[in-house]
Amino acid sequence: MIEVEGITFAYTPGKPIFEDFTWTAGRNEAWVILGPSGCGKSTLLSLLAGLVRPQRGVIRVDGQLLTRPRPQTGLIIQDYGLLPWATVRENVRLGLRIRNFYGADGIHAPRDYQPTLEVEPWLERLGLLSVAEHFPGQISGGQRQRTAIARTLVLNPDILLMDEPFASLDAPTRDSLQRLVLDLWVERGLTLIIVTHVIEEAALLGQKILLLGHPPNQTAHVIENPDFLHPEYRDSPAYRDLCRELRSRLEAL
Amino acid sequence: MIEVEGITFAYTPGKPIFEDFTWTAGRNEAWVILGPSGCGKSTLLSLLAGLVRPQRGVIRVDGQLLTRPRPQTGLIIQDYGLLPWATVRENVRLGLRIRNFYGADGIHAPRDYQPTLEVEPWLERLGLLSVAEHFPGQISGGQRQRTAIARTLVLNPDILLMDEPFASLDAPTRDSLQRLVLDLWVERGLTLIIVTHVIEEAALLGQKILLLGHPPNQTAHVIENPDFLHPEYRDSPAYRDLCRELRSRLEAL
Amino acid sequence: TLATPAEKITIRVALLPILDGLPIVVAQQEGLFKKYNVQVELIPVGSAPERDQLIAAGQADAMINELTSVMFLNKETPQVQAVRFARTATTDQALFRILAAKGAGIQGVSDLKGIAVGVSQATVIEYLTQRLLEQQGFQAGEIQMVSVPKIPDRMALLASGELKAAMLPEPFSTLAEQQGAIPILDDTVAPEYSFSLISFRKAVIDQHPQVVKGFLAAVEEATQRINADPQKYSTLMVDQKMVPAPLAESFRVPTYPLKGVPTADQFADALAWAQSKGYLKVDLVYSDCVNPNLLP
Amino acid sequence: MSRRNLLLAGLALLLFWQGIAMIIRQPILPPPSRVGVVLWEEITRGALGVHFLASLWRVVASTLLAILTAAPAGLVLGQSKRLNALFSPLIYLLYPIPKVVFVPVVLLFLGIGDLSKITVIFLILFFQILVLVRDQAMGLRPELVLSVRSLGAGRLALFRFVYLPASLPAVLTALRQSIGTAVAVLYVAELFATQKGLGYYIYLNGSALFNYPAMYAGVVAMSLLGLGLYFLVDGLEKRWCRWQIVS
Amino acid sequence: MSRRNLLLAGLALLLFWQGIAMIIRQPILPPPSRVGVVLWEEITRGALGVHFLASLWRVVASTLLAILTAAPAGLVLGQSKRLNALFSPLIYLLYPIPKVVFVPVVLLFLGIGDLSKITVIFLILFFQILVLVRDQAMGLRPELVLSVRSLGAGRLALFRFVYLPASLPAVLTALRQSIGTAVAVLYVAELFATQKGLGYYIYLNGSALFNYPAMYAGVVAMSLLGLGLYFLVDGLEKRWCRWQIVS
Ligand SMILES: Nc1ncnc2c1ncn2[C@@H]1O[C@H](COP(=O)(O)OP(=O)(O)OP(=O)(O)O)[C@@H](O)[C@H]1O
Ligand SMILES: Nc1ncnc2c1ncn2[C@@H]1O[C@H](COP(=O)(O)OP(=O)(O)OP(=O)(O)O)[C@@H](O)[C@H]1O
Ligand SMILES: [Mg+2]
Ligand SMILES: [Mg+2]
Repeated sequence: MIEVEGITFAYTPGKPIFEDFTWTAGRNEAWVILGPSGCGKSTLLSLLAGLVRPQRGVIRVDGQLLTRPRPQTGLIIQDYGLLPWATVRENVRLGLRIRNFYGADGIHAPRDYQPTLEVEPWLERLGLLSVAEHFPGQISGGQRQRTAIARTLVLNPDILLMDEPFASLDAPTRDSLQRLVLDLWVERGLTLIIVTHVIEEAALLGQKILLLGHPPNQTAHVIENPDFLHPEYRDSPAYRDLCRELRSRLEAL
Repeated sequence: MIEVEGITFAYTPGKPIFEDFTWTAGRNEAWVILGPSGCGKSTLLSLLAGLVRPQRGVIRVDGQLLTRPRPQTGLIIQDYGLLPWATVRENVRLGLRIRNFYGADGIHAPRDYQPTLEVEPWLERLGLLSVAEHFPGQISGGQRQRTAIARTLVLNPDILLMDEPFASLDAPTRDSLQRLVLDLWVERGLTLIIVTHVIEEAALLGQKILLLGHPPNQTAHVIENPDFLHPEYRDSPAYRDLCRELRSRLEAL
Repeated sequence: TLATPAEKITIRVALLPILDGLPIVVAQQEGLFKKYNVQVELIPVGSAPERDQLIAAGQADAMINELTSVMFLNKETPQVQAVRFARTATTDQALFRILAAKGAGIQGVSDLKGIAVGVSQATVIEYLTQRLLEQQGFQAGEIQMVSVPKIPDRMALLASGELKAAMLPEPFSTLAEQQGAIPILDDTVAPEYSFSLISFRKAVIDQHPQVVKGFLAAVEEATQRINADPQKYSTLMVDQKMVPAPLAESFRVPTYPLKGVPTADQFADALAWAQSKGYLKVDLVYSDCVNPNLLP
Repeated sequence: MSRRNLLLAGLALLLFWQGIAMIIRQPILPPPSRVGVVLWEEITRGALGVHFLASLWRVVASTLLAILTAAPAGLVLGQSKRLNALFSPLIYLLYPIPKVVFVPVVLLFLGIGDLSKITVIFLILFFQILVLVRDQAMGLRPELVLSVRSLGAGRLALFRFVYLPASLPAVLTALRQSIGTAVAVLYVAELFATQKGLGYYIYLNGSALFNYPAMYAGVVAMSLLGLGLYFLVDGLEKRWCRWQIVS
Repeated sequence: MSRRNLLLAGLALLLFWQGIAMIIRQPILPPPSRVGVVLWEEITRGALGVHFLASLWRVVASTLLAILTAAPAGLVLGQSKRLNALFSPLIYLLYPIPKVVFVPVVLLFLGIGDLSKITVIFLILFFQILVLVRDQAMGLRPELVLSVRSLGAGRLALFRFVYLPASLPAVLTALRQSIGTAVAVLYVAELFATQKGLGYYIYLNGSALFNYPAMYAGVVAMSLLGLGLYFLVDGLEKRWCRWQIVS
């Protein structure tokens, strides 16, 4: 359960991105955030991840005030943030090494955390085994993106914040990763918040869709999409209608 | 006219990305390159831009051997390569300043180049005026991508190489930029080579589609798409068929 | 005799802020150099290495140094020649003194046996330490020395007791004594070993002997003036920063030696010492290093 | 660097100094209060101001000279693997030599004036800056270079538009280091053929006159000289490296 | 650094040296051939080897000490704007003070053994490394820090997993600079209460005995000492900064 209560946030004084903005995401919901470029999507994820603090208002996760990154929240940022001096495998291991470094203290790692450095299954699942020893400077854009995804997934998060996680992936890979994320969502009861630009993707991944507009964002426009998991949804008129609606609302902004 | 003749290229010895690869793109054609992540699309663009040299074989542009970047070729790389110490406006001006620096010597700038630093129209056209004084570290992903596009377009290239240029843009912006690029293509007789992952985009932008597979790439698989500019193409069965074909060919790789 | 130099040259003297230079400064200030028709420029230097660098680079023509230094400079070809004493120890006026640290338990000379004395290696200080201790009946193995070339370092080490004993030149030995160190032995017991010299580059002597003569005549007169009324020059001595500040009030202007150069015996002894130490592997000729012919 | 912090740092230093002085109780480390009195006297009645100005000029001249030669050289070496491979053995052979031993040679060629002092400081700074700027330029992200080359930049334009601005922070770091080193080196360079300069002043008072309070007044003046120049560099950084501060 | 280039550099230096020596024709700059002969004699028959080892130990000890203290301190300051604001005035006040004037004070506390010599070199290196590493750590891309914080890293883990490896190249640069400086500083640090070390050797032969060929033999030995250490650092770089070399 994520509660955003009346937050105001601005990078430069006087031009707030969010102004008295309130929004709630329930536990185990799958959200998609959609909006024009520069509207504040990445900013919202940073706020939810606890990386930046709102100037006013509060954010609560599971009832607790968010003041610093929670160990169980996974975030994939837009430009990946891979360590240039570490290989793909080391990058994927990074989160685990940080947890091992602190031990299961409940602040930096969940209380029930079992130390491990096992990442091979994830490398395999994301097709990274062949470049596991490469440095970020030596792999393709899609490989970087998958490294960033793997790095977050190994940590077994209960909230997953993803900033355009599939933007650089080819269609089949993208499909399979979308399926992977949805599977995890179902299996593990994740709360999923995905930023995307692709309307079709929004319709396929979002149980609920949060629409942001040009800053300052003052109200949360939410569109429900209850059937999104239905096996034939992709070919249904409901899907096409939703896509059309999203497109027209975006164009209207 | 771009001629790729029997090139072999490998980053690490023994694992070539291209092997005896031959392919030709005619003047004023619009190409899309499609292929799985890590197949060598970005590499091919670097080769065409003259930034890396093949170990074997040659690349000719307009009959001339390509040994160094041509001033009339515009390239937008996957992670933008914006100068972190320059504002958006300065970044967009960069190419012009380089040309002014050398003067119209035919090597670094076209012979008929007229010195200028005028970039405002492009900033406006790409919606960057409001962030023109920001540094790359202070703008959103989509704004960065648009800065990279603007930086290349101000140079008025005759060959435009774009590596997933619209990946981080919201749907309406993406549509309008796609239209912009196609307009330029028609008006100025550009040769257009666009890498994309989105099958629908490939079908809408590609007069011809080059399909790359897992390395080593030995033959160029080309799919023709002659009707792509037709106004109602997006709703035609031909479009849907092409998308389906592309999807299945990608999945078969 | 008034010298009349053939050509006009300016003698550049590299001058350390030490007492030995007072006659030269007086000669300059009181117009004696002009009187003897020589032009002199005083170039201040901070320490002996800088002085020697200026000489080596030909940027200075004359200096105040020691016999060992002259010998080392002339080891291959004669470069400099000593032309006059600058200062000498006498039976009642010390130039150098061995002091013991407060609380080191050294009361007299005999306690120095086996104690490492802080010296500046390969200089008159080491030579003198050796000769003085030998003269007091020390055997070879009983004389120990440790190299601390800079005077402030030596003083600090002595004050802290890190060094149990050190050889210091005047007026620094007086200063150390003021700060609690105990004087043990000084060169009044054997003044023949202890002197400093005015030296010229040999090239200058060869080309302009008359100028050098004029220079020395002026120094001679200055020396006489100082010796006649030392206290008249005490303010000059302090102004010229030749004595440590804490001694500015109390220190007396010393008596300066009249014209003279080291004897062949003095030279031979210093040479023998340098050779015995391995500092010099060649033989040197007295007349190459000391030139007595320019004195007034 | 706020005024408050500067004051705090100054106070802390004075306290520390006082503490040490009280522990060792020796003339070689007088307490700050005595030094303060002497400092004031030497400024108002003595010639400390003249010494300060002489040193300032030498430090500024040699630092500028060193930056203006070593930074471009470092950029060129950092840019070209070939040149670097060729020159780095030379650098590595020359850097560790104490430049002080070359003083006589410098004197031979340049005489005893200010030029030779500036040259000595310059020689010491040159290699330090060179190595720093070179290493920084070598660490540049290759995609930046590629993207700018694709805009038509050759070696020269890359130098001007990428390597130069990318190395500005390193150059400023080099400048900071150089100021520290240059001021400290005064102590060596101002020992010959001059009666002006803080190096000379400190040496004279410390090593010849044993006037320790005056010597420490000189040390304080040196420290202030460095501090003033640091303020200047921080000002330059605020101007030139706005992107690093903002983002 | 290939052997060929090293040879080339050595040869070029020798030629240059010979040229200068032939121009000035003065004992203060003997030609390389003479120095070579003396060098060989001093190594085989004299004690140059002992001096070399004594200096090597001092340089290595003080450099290690300086790196191990200054690099972490620099990292911490580079990481925390607050701490940096607090401490930089202190650094800027202390850096420009010539550490040589503290020799007597150091001697008081640490005696005349190796420790005081190592401390003097250490004091000189400390600030140089501190400023470099701090500036480098400050320049880190903020998105890297954010992304790693989102993986659960607090201050300590950020330090360990981001700032430390990100600063390794800077630390290596600092190491290179330090070697150069440390070797050069031997000339000052080995002047008191020792009869071993290249600094002592050069001073004795150059400033007391005027045995210039032997002095230059010492200078050459110093240069070689530095060179050897540089090889070590380049080796470390190949190991630790593989990513900078590969990509
Ligand atoms: N500098 C490099 N060194 C070694 N291997 C590299 C380097 N750059 C890329 N590669 C490898 O070459 C292959 C092709 O890379 P390229 O960037 O061209 O892929 P791509 O088709 O653009 O993929 P994507 O769609 O993910 O961007 C990848 O497998 C990658 O790991
Ligand atoms: N560090 C910063 N300083 C100042 N302004 C910033 C900073 N970061 C972002 N902005 C501005 O804040 C706004 C929101 O940025 P944000 O990155 O959240 O957009 P976004 O919705 O993620 O856009 P995109 O889809 O293009 O990634 C943008 O207009 C951007 O210019
Ligand atoms: Mg974003
Ligand atoms: Mg790519």
